[in-house]
Amino acid sequence: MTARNDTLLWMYDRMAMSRYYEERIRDIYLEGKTPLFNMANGPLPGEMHLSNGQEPCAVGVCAHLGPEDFVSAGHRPHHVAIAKGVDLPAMTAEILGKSTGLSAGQAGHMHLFDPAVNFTCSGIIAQGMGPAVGAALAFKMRGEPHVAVAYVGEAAVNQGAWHEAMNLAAVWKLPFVCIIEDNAWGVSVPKSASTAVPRNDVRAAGYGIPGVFIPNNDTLAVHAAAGEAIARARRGEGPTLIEIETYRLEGHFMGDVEAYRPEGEKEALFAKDELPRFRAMLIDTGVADEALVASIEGAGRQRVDDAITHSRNSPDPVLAGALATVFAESEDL
Amino acid sequence: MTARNDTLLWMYDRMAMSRYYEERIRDIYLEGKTPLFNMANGPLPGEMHLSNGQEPCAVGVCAHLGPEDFVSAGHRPHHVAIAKGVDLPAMTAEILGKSTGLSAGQAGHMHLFDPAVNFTCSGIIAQGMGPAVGAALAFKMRGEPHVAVAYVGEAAVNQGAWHEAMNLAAVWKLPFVCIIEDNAWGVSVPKSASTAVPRNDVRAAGYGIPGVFIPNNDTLAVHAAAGEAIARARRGEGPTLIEIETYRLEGHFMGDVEAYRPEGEKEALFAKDELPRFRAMLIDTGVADEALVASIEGAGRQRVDDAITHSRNSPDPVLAGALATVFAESEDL
Amino acid sequence: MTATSVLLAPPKVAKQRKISIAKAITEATAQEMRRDPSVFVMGEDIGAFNGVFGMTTGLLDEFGAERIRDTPISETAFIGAAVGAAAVGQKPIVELMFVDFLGVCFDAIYNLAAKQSYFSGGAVTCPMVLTTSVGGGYSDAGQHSQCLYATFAHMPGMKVVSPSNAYDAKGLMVSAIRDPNPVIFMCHKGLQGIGWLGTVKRTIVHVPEDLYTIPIGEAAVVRHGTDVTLVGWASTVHLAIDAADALAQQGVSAEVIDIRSIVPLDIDTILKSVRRTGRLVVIDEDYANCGVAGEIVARVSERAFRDLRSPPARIAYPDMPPPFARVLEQAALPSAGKIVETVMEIMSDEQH
Amino acid sequence: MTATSVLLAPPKVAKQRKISIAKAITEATAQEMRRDPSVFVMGEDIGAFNGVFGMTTGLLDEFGAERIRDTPISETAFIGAAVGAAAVGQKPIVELMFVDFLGVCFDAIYNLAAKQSYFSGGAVTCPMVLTTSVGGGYSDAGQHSQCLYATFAHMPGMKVVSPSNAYDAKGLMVSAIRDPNPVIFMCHKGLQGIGWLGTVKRTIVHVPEDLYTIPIGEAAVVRHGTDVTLVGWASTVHLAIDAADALAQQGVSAEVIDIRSIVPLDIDTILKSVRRTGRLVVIDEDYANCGVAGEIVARVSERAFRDLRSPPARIAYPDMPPPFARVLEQAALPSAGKIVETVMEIMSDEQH
Ligand SMILES: Cc1ncc(C[n+]2csc(CCOP(=O)(O)OP(=O)(O)O)c2C)c(N)n1
Ligand SMILES: Cc1ncc(C[n+]2csc(CCOP(=O)(O)OP(=O)(O)O)c2C)c(N)n1
Ligand SMILES: [Mg+2]
Ligand SMILES: [Mg+2]
Repeated sequence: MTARNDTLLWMYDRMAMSRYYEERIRDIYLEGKTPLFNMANGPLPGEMHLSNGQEPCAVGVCAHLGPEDFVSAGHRPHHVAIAKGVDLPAMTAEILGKSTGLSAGQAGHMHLFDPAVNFTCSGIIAQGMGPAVGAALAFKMRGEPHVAVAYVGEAAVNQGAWHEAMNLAAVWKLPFVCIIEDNAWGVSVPKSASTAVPRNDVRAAGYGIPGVFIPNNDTLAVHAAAGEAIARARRGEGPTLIEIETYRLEGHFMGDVEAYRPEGEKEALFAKDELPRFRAMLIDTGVADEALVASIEGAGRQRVDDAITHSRNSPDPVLAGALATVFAESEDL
Repeated sequence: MTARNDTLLWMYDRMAMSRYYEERIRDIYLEGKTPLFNMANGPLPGEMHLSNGQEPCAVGVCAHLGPEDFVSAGHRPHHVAIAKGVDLPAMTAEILGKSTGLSAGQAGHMHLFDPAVNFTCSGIIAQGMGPAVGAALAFKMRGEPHVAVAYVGEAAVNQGAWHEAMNLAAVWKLPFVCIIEDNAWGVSVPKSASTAVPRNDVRAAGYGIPGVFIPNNDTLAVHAAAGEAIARARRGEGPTLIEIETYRLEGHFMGDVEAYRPEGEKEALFAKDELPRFRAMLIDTGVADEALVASIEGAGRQRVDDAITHSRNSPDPVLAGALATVFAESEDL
Repeated sequence: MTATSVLLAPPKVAKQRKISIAKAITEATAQEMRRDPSVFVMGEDIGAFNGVFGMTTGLLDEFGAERIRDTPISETAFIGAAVGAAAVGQKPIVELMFVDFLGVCFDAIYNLAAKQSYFSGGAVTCPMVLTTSVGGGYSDAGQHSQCLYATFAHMPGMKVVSPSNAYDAKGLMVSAIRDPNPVIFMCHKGLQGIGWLGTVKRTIVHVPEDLYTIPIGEAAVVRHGTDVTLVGWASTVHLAIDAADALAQQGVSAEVIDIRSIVPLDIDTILKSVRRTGRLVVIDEDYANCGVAGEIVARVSERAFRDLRSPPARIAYPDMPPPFARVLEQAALPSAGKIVETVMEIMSDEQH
Repeated sequence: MTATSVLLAPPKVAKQRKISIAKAITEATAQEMRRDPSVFVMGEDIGAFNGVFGMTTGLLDEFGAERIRDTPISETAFIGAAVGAAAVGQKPIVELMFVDFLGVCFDAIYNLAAKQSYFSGGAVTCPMVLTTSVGGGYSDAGQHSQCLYATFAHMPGMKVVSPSNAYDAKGLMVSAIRDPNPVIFMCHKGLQGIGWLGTVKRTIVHVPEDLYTIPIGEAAVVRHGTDVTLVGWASTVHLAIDAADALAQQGVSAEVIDIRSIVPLDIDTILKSVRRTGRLVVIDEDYANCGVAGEIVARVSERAFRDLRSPPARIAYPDMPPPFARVLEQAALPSAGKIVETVMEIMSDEQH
């Protein structure tokens, strides 16, 4: 499946916006955290997992999805949320803990829920798998043409939940796609130390489904493979597993000094960064000229800046509101 | 690896003893449970999972193991316990809930622990995997030549614990063997409805280890494959997965009326029963004559009968004793 | 308003339709499935096997394998799947065969199901029912006899119910299915009325064929009394009734409350009773430490301290795994005898 | 015999060697590993990363990757493996990075580790330590800020400790490693003294270099007082001390008890104190419902009922997932202010 020009531009738009988003979040995160780094301080406390470098995994897949299609992400969800079309101001306000957030600041950056585009999250490794498989089941039972996609990291594949959900999706032939973002590291543990096989696509054989490996963080290859997998799922032919070799350009979380990385690795990753590569490709192949690309970038930045301003200006939430949503109101039975 | 004659006789001894054991247990279990079946009644209350038909899986593997080698079994453990050499009177007294039992009747038939032969059990599906892998780890760390074997049913393979433990054993190259007893059913659910692939040996590829499938409940084939796997493990070359097609000749538990079985299936299984087949083979090939086989059978029956008599005559346990073992006594620090 | 249990006031109908808890739950499920196409059932052996605890008898025939789904032994996956299905509008009923197995799937329950509404600020609900079987008494040993009520109750975001009779079971099941929140529906095996176990006769009561609901979070008075309040649920309600009978012989008038819902807990009904009787004994088949009985004792002590005439008391499972041997298990379980003893003890304490 | 906390009576030594809880635990682990070759550590990011909570800093260099083992994200497998390794004579220390993750591996903990001794009639022990991090206060939201003390305490067969200062941390860790039972070692992140979070200064105390033990199951008096007994552990001990300071200003003398061990619980030390003060307030950062605080309130109400002058009280986490937004989380957490308020409230209750 070759991407059309508007798709290529859309993918670049979301990749660039996502990258800028993470840069702004990083800056806000660092506010108030110096000189002595303390995660509890500043306008954006807590853990923060940035997705810089992994944008191809998000846009190459989400380019094929509509708002009804279901996506579950994990602890590193921003790029996927942006590609899936999660409401940007509400997402940002959530990340900043404001009352205008997706859940009024109750949930934070690892728990972004946006029912308008069927997006969910869990901070527990691999626990987005079950819900995505369940959404796929619902679609199949209702005869709807939608698909469900779960994003996990390469290290999450060794979690029992992953295996159970893969088997369930396969034995029930559900419209489900599992995207494995292989950024080579689970925090400080390299894939070779955590995973008995070099590539997780071989594990697809254990479920009798297609397995695909995409090297080199290649947006177009992701787009093509995801297109096939999603079309297959919509045709009722069951799940696919796609592992994407991608690059984590930041620490595992903000504050990670990455002493575990071999020397030079980080620089090599930046040299292979897909964002400028993809930008150059757009121009080289005549899909866009410099001005169009710049205007896309500008518009994306504006959206991000607006979302952040909106969030900064939003009021704090109050405890009574949070307490009121622990249980959903039971309607009259 | 061809089995020596004494091994063949030992395997027959244990298979025949195990079969007779289960028959006696079944009879005792049924005492006091008629006319209205109530699991709570009789001298042997609670759930009871018999292993009739699955003896080849036990003896073909345990023939290669010594007392130091570790075995974990599940909810259907009698045949494996007998093949591993668990103390028969103590095991029987445990199953009958007597003070002379392995744990003084505290644990029951799903929780047989015999440290003298490194045998353990868990009634939670696939949860024997972790402990076996841990024992294998201990052996490796200490430079000991022992191996650890975990028994699971074919349905247990879809449990997360199974996957995690397989990967862990493989990535750490531990002396571990996973035996999957494929009796085609997980209670009432056929393998085809629970498992996305027809045979679990293909799942070995997901861990980069050898996977073997043994059709037809064939004791000699089990013996050969297990011999190779265990030798490989002892050589430090890592784990193996062996799936054995076997037959469950009783209901899932006592009281199961097996309405879910297709008509004629049960009769077909009995026709393929390995026990008489193996017996005939011993005689046909001249390994033993009728008299020798009969004397083996007789001796086994005697051991079983003695164990049962011993257990029946043993006193009941008391609560204070049970309470005293919830925590092990802390020695002086 | 405190409700009255059907155990205290059986309905006056000409034709009694007495059924077991298992049948009542199955009936509630079938009727709701007919009404609402988004309701479906998932779990191990719930199809051809009818559920190990008889929760789905006959449903496969009526609704087919799409809506009565046998699952692999993959509790994390299928309970997680229920959460996702619920997020997009289905109403799954999922069965965790024995509560003792929660350890292989608890994250899907307390970190996914129970927090979906909260994490989404109420935008995404989780209308699912998790049915599970609890309790011992039939020698099923340490991994198949636990109650673990408190393990669920400790975690916010899920409702927890446990019926003592078929009438309550049906009404609570209908409420649970219609509730937008995850409801943990805990069935005591000794009350269920299934083919392979006996049941307490008193659980088998008249159950109207028509659909009705019992509000989750409302306790019921099972017996009126003036001297002591006995609080129980599921199995322990029946022990309390037996104890109340025995106590009456000794001139002690015991009030018995069936809380029915563990979360939310109708503490007001308990407080009102204790304010009258001045004495409290809570009976719990779950482990004592950090259990529901302790929670009730604590809440009453905090809120009705000056109304208590004797120290509040509880009878719970000792902090040990359920023993296999019948003699051991029976000694460990709460019993009517232990209740009588405890009541006598706290009443005698007042003399000192 | 009631012990005295180092927080009340700092040792009189010439050269103070003040270190954090994280360092104290690491030191205990290293010293035991030198002494006993069967001790080893497994967990996620405990090698090159030194443990996310600094529990293993430097140990990889000294002991190598065989004994300081980074694991895959497979908690069920590696905790289960610890049980098996312990069964054959090793002494594993396993780290569950955040306690919030217990849902993916709880079975290995409560059905395997905690029941190994019981199921084997004492023949097979389970000498393992499960270290884990608990607690919030730094906006790590609903799946990374829970305490879940009671979730462990409710299940029989494991010991549970949670230190409030570095001295206790080292002594308890040595005891935990040497204990033949599974010990859940719960470290509050806000006290740990790690690189990426602040800590309460009071946790950093003199820690002797030599090996020593603190008995598991012995509470310590942190402050003497006569009017009210404040009971806490880990983080809440420090809140109680702050509250006691504030109460002193208002003429109320508060006794503060650090239980240190949640299981076994040294209820005698608490009872002895309450019998003197007549008042009890328990402070718990874990969810209120069926929590440890409720358990302590219940036990004291049952056993020292006539000694209580006011209703016993507890301050716990509201029954809601930990909120992310700082304002919400801070409002939900227990605090010295809430303690003072509660003490004043129960004391004023006596007037009525
Ligand atoms: C069950 C569970 N165990 C451990 C963690 C802690 N943790 C958070 S992210 C992470 C590493 C995940 O690695 P990977 O899946 O490769 O995703 P990446 O961070 O590389 O994007 C770990 C161990 C968790 N959140 N949940
Ligand atoms: C985690 C868990 N889920 C469910 C069960 C209930 N259960 C006990 S045995 C069994 C079927 C197991 O099938 P299989 O693994 O094939 O073994 P078999 O009974 O055929 O020997 C089930 C579902 C359990 N014990 N543990
Ligand atoms: Mg990764
Ligand atoms: Mg089977």
